[in-house]
Amino acid sequence: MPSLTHAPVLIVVVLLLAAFVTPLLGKRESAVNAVFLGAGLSAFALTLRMTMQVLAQGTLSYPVGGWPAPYGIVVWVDVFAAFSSLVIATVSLIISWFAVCGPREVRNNSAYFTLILLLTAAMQGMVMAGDLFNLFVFIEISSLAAIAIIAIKGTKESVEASFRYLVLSALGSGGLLFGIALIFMITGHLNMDYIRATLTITATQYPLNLLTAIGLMVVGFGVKAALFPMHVWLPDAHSNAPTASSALLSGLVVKVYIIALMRIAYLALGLEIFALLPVRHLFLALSTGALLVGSVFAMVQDNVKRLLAFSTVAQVGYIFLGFGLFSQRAIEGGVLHILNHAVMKSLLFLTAGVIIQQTGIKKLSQFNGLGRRMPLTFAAFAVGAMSMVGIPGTAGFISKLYLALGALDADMMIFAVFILISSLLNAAYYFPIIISAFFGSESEVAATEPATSVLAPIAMLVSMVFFFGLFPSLMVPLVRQTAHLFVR
Amino acid sequence: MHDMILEMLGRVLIPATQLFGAYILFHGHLSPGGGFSGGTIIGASFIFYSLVYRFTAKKHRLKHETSLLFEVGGALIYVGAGLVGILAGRHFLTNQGVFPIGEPGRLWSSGMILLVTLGIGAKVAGTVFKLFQELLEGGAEPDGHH
Amino acid sequence: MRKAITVVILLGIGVLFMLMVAEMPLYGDPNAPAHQGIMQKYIADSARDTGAINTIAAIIIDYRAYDTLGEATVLFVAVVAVTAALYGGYEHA
Amino acid sequence: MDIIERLWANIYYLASVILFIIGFHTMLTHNNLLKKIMGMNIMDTSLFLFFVAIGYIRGGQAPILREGVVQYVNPVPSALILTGIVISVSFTAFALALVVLLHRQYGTIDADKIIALRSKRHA
Repeated sequence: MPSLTHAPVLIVVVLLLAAFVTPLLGKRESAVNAVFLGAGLSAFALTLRMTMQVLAQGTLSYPVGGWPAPYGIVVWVDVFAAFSSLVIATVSLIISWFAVCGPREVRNNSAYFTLILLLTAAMQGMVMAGDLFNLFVFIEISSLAAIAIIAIKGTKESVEASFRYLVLSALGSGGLLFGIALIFMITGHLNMDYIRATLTITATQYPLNLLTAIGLMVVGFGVKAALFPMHVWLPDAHSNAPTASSALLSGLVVKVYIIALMRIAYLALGLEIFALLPVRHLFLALSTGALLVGSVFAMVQDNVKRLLAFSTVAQVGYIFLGFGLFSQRAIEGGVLHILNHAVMKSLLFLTAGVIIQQTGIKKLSQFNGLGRRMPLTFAAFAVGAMSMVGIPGTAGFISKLYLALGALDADMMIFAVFILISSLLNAAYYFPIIISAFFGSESEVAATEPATSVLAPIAMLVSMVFFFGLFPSLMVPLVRQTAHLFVR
Repeated sequence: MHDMILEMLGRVLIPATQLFGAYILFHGHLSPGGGFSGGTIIGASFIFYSLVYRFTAKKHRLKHETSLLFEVGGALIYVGAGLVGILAGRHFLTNQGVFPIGEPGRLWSSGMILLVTLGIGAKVAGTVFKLFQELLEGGAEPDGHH
Repeated sequence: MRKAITVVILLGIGVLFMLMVAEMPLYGDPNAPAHQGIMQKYIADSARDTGAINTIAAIIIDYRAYDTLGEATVLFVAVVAVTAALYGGYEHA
Repeated sequence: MDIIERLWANIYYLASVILFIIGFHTMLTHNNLLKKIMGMNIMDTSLFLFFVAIGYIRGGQAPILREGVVQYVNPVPSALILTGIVISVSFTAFALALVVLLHRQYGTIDADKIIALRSKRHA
């Protein structure tokens, strides 16, 4: 079938087409929902098929426009891209489902869904890009759409948070574009493969240019991925967005930039240059800071969504830690954490959104007793929290285990200790919530469970948390081959 | 409010601007210019039109649907041109061998490039005008318009 | 105090950038690496490959047309985002 | 002095780098939201200048193919810049829309005052 070989662009194009058509449908809500979910489903099916193909045949490269590598744009789908693309398609589909069925927080769903479709398309394009400038274009689409799905809520706080996000994001984009310009200047190529080949010749001639380019890119991506200490925009932005946006932003958007940065590292720069520079040690230092600072700040929050947002800062640290440790198992842990954190953080944000919607309570200090009123919702929240802490049997345990083992492999015991400390801190702020919700004094708030259709996507995420916790072997081939891209 | 001078100027300048924009659009593959510049010029003529009539006369007002149609139409032309490549058994956004390329240097040449330039032109004209309109009307307190 | 720190940081970046500029390939040099890569083929073949004598048009809408699709999408995002932010959607239209 | 000579030869690169720093500074330190947006635009413009300067070749002509031209400038950076400009326009438009909204909600476009208003509401 011809369409299957075209999957790398068709995934993006299907989502884009749906986004272009949605505004035309106007107020016909059922049509908008159908197009929205239909596009998500078809993208998911295409991604699944493409991942199988990548596992069977190895890397796919798709020359857009039929122009071969250095002249045209090549979409480069290796195992890492296939894995990321699958994570994005799966998690965004479930969040889209929630956005359709869940409580309505946005005045106009048609524009909201258009933006979500555009965001998903951009993320898919980003993780598969094989061309530096193409990557930049998708980064910009996703940045703009990510800011827009915060501002769409229209409250004072969300508009202010999104403006701050926009300013920092534009700074990051500036750095990125500057970095790309410098790399083009010293190589004359935009295709990542050719950049790597040319850099082996020209890097010694222009060392300072290359160094600055890498520094600018790390800062640019660091701002967008909320790497400590460039995370200042994240708590406000993620906690003031509509529920589905928070889940998308914390679950996927932040990680996509890490994926893009790592793809640049091994595709465009080459691991030799990456190993020569102290980038790894920078990652180690910053991610440790993120682990501790994110967790400590999360402890003192009273607003449930802000707590979850600070926890995201810490979890981004875990992923960077995996790439900083740079041993086989550490990278496997970091890559697995991209999936696991996407699932559990979306779960937590969606349940938190449902709780806020049903009770009107945002403050953790008023949660006591609510668990007995809404047992299903709080049970789902508890599952997400346990996975965050890393209780065996949940998804979070697996990635933390791999990270800790990877730290031992890399002869850096100290980071295993940091992971343990951070997990204990996680326990210290998640467990009191659950305990007070279920066993606290009786609440006076009249709260009821939401409709079953709202709980269905949440149940899906709960089952995924357990599924990836109990059968981690399912993702092993993808993750192991991804780690082999870095460690040979 | 009605401004005689503006209106007379507009009568001359608006068609001239649009003609110039169309020229830039159609010669995108032959001379400096193309979809983005031509589209912006045409969009500017719409903006001038709005300024001349100052949003007073409702019948003179360009509707939001119109600019939206321009937008979406342009984008769909682009994606459609890309899909033609796949349907023809080649790659997404293939020009050579799918569209008639013609003789370089002639107006009707370069296949997909001309088509897509026109699509982009429509899209950009729609975007420029719509952004202007939204920012202008959004600045005022919502007056329950339409 | 804050001002002083900002000035110091900016001066540091400035000095780094200045050293970098001094290291760059010379402006206008035909042998600079930027002109050795993909450029030659575009100049030589674009008329034959795409039928457009404007090489830039050939690059943006043929060789690198996927980028330009993304570019058109950015504009679309901007319009949807502005409309959504100011009115919460298209409903007023 | 070799370094001075090289800087003089690369004066366009130097100018764009200086503009970049000016934009960066404006964006981070100014309180007026509109000035922040201006800073963003200065920064982007400096990058456009940088890209176009990369593409220049001594004695080169605009890359419109025609008879009797020996040397064309590099068309690739110019093509990339077009994308950059469009992205910058989109960001600016959206940022302006947010400023309009902020002004409607807080009645000011000064970042410090907005923060003060916000914390007063919380207290």
